[in-house]
Amino acid sequence: MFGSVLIANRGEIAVRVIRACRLLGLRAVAVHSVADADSAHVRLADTAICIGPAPARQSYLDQAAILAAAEVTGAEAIHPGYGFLSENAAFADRVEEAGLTFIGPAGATMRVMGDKIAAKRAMRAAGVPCVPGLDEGLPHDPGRVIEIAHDIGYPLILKAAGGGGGRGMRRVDREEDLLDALAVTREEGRSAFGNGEIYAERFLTHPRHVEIQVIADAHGHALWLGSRDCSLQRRHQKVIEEAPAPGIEPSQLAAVGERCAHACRQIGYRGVGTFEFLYEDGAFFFIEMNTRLQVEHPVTEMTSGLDLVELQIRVARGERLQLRQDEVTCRGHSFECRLNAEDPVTFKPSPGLITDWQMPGGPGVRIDTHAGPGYRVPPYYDSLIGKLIVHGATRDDALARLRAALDEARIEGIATNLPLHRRLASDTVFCAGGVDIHYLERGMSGGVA
Amino acid sequence: MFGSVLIANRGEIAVRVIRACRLLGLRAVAVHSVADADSAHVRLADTAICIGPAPARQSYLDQAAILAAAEVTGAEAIHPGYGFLSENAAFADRVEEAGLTFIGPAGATMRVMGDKIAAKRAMRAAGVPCVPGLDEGLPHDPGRVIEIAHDIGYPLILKAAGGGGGRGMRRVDREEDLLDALAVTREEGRSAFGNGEIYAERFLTHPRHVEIQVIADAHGHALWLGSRDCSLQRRHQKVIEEAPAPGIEPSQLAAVGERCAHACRQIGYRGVGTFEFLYEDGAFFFIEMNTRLQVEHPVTEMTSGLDLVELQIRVARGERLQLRQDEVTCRGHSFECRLNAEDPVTFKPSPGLITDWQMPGGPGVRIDTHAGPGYRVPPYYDSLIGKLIVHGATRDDALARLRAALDEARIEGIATNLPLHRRLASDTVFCAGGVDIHYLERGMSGGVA
Amino acid sequence: MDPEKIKSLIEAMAASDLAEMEFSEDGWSLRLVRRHEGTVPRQASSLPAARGFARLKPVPKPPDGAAQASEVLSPTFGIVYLGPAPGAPPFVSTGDHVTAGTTICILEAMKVFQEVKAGRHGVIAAVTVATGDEVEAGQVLARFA
Amino acid sequence: MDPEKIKSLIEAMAASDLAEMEFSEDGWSLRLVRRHEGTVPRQASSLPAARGFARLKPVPKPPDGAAQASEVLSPTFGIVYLGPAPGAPPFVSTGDHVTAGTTICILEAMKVFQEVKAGRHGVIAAVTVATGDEVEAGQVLARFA
Repeated sequence: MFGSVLIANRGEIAVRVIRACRLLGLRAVAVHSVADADSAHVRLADTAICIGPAPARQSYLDQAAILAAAEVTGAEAIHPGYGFLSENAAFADRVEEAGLTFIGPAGATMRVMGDKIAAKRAMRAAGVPCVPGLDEGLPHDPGRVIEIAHDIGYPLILKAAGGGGGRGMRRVDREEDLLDALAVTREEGRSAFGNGEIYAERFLTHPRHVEIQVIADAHGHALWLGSRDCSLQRRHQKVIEEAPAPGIEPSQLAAVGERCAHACRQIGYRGVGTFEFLYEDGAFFFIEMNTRLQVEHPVTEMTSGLDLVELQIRVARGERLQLRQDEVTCRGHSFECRLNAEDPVTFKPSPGLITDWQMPGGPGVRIDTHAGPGYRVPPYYDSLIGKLIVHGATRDDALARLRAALDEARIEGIATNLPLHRRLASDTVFCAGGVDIHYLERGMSGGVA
Repeated sequence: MFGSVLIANRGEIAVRVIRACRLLGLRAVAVHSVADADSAHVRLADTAICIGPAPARQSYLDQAAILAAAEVTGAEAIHPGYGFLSENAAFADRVEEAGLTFIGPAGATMRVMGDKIAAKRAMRAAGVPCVPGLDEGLPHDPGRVIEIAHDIGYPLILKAAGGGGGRGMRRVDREEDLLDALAVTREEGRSAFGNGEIYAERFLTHPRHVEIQVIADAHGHALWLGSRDCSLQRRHQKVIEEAPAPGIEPSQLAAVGERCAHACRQIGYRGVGTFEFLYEDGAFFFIEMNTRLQVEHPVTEMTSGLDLVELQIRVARGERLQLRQDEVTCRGHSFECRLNAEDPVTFKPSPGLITDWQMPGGPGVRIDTHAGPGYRVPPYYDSLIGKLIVHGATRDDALARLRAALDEARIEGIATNLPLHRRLASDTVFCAGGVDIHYLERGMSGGVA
Repeated sequence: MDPEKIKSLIEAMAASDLAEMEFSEDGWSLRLVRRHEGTVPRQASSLPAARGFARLKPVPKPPDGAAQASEVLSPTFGIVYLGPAPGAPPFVSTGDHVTAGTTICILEAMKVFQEVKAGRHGVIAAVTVATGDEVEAGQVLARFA
Repeated sequence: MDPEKIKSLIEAMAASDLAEMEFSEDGWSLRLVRRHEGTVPRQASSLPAARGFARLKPVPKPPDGAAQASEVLSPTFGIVYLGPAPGAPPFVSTGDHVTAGTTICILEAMKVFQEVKAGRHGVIAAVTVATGDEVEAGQVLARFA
């Protein structure tokens, strides 16, 4: 069992992981780039070490530097956070080869889940509902491709097996466009991801993004910890998340949640993870599994009363989960707003000096951040500067708290998306619950976003 | 039903009440002294009005100025917070006479509860357990006084009926000291509180301070919302509070809680209130009722999931409590540390400029404060600059979170009692639970406090 | 203090589109703030700075009138790239003739790339930054001769 | 960077009673912080100021050596009372002879009252504050002739 953790990340998630280490009495080792020398995670850690210059590929993505930092600081485990190296199976393998604990699933598991076709096949085998379509690559025979597409039905979507995050995808509405679209997508997959394998799925026109949080220990015990709705997105980036997913029968969520926990047992999953689904016309369709902690994990913490990072570290230490599925409850409702350093209208990034920073407090309000007054948002990394999280007894109560909290928040010196969040929190359609993933980009109810 | 609330207070509680107003869509009117012109409650309110110079008796205690401020700003209700005018029955009457709503019980109720003998009599009539002793003033006949004292037993304590907060009390250990002590206490009561009535009670030697939170609407519905332990005190000032009171059977707490709710119905109580008890050798003894919101209300909010200020305002608006007693639950455990601008060893006040202010965040942490970096703590009012509140699944979990949160907190520029809180959060006797009210002043387990 | 005057101020505020109003007389002061309502976004920049809290100097905005400028200024805080790719020749060098619209450099902020173009024609006297430099909004990137 | 050197620094830190250590070489830097443990209180004042966060100037501490001072300085931030009660004559006036220990004024902070006494004998040339004034720590309250 390890007694120290190196956090291979920066920003709010590094702060979040250090807090969990502090809670568990583990020594926290921060790594940082030159640009982050004054950052909160450096200040809060027990040991901090600079691993390279500002650009991420020379610091937070430099596997050798991180392993060297672990060696010299005597860190016994590595927490990857999210982003950066968190879903890099080769890095997980190297960490374990170095005799350290990677706080996450085994590299082999990450490899399966990183291949969209393999993941879909595993999920179908575990009884997790998937989007109609073949769980293998399309053949080269054009006639066979047309037959398969006909069985799936139009509109359908072609996806490169190695793609993700909205890249390597093409929608096809009519049979006559199919073969050309396939050729282009195959070429894209080859050049962008080194993998020309393409699969086809039914294209959903107005789905919601609903996901299931899971956790599994190394002793075959797996639980699902609740649902989240993350449909408010812009360019595949989540903007506001909530738990539980509104307007879906708890019994239906429980049924799909149980399937996810079952899948974890089948694939020998270990750690926290998220099953992402599209939800349309009352049905769930698996899209992918994230084999790491999510940005939006706090909304599940607020409704379940569990500390996901604490549990994640405990299972990585080999502890058995003491929790039974029937002890996992959902109390009230929670929202999370991602606070980004960006223009609320043009979405242009806005790094720079924060001259005034006032966050709300009081009952039902939680702030996760590395920023504060006088913090200079560097231009090298993503624009997330904090998360404003609220909890209320009901969804309406949580929305009222969200509006009050956003009204109180003030950030000066840089542009942020606070005005967008204020607008969303008062948007009648969003407040009614259950908007689809295109809602924000369509411009909400009032006009252009 | 009022649509605007004037908050006749300052500091963190004014901020807390403004947040509840915002949540309920009520217009919040702040009043402030010249010294508080730049304070957070002024900034957060919809309307702010200066009511006088810095000293409290010329501003926050100036009833005429507050009523004038309500008139000119069109405020329809007045929230007194705690301290200042919050337990002033004459003020409550004046507010109602001006046609405004006083957010608290009727002046008549406050008068009964403000007289310790009358309060005790009312409690005994409602079946609330009281400290052994007469619920009427001691007679003037010395022989009768000696008889009564003999029946109560020694050590006993003489209390001026008009006293409170540790003043107007005198412990008597032996019969031969009784009459002299009575004469002195009677004189003190006359000169300090204008009331020479004295009563006698058994003196408890190692009691805990345990209290019951109640709420009652104007329609005869009253509930108890949980217990708190506030035994960690210094000079009758609470330092750390927790909910629920540890080591007491839930069934015993429920029995005394039910008695308190019953007493509220009997006396026609309206609003939030607290029944304070001494708890010794497994028995509860009523000491007094606070007819207002308490500083420590957040620990009850954290464990019950209820917003006490929201409920308080709702019942003041005449709404019926929708909650049933069996829906009031206690989840996990919560602690509150009062952050004071004072030397952690000498307790000397330390007003002045806060040059650095970093508060913890993340799961289970709540901060209620009006302070921040650059805030100048004025020398005119009390030393409370904020409250650090944590919630955990169990008492031990909450303690671990408390230690981690305190470790992360940093306040520079002024002295604060953070070091004392850190020491208490690691004190083995306090961590075991159930220390008595003398524990802190005796110097904790390690030596002098 | 005249209650009627203050009441009329509150009414005047309600009828206006003002965000904030302050008034003082005879030692009394009144401050009114209008909260944003419904879906009308309130621009953060239109808010008054907090009083009594730490305030630091904001970064100066670059001046307008680039057409007449003798310098090319950075429009934003970001990282400079003088050429289109590592190892590629720079967009411009000292002595180069440029016209309005010639790319001077690229600025990166949070993975978004933005070209900085010359605002007028002229001869480049000096490029005052290097690839990888962090530049402030308003900082000089290049000078005209 | 020499891993052995860094390891030995970490060990040296563990064996010492240092609260913080920083080391840098060849572009690497290492910062070690010891957290307080158990019941040992860590004085807030011994902590390093945060880096990268707003810092304001702390109030200057009054200098030592009051015995030689030509002024009486305020020991704390507080409110001045020149006399023992409203309307009562002041403790000292210009021209008064005082000795070490003579009360100059009372300072109030948060309902706690503290007498300020002369540190030496001498003649009061001026009392520089008035009842009700807010004074800073280190501010001059009175001057000796």
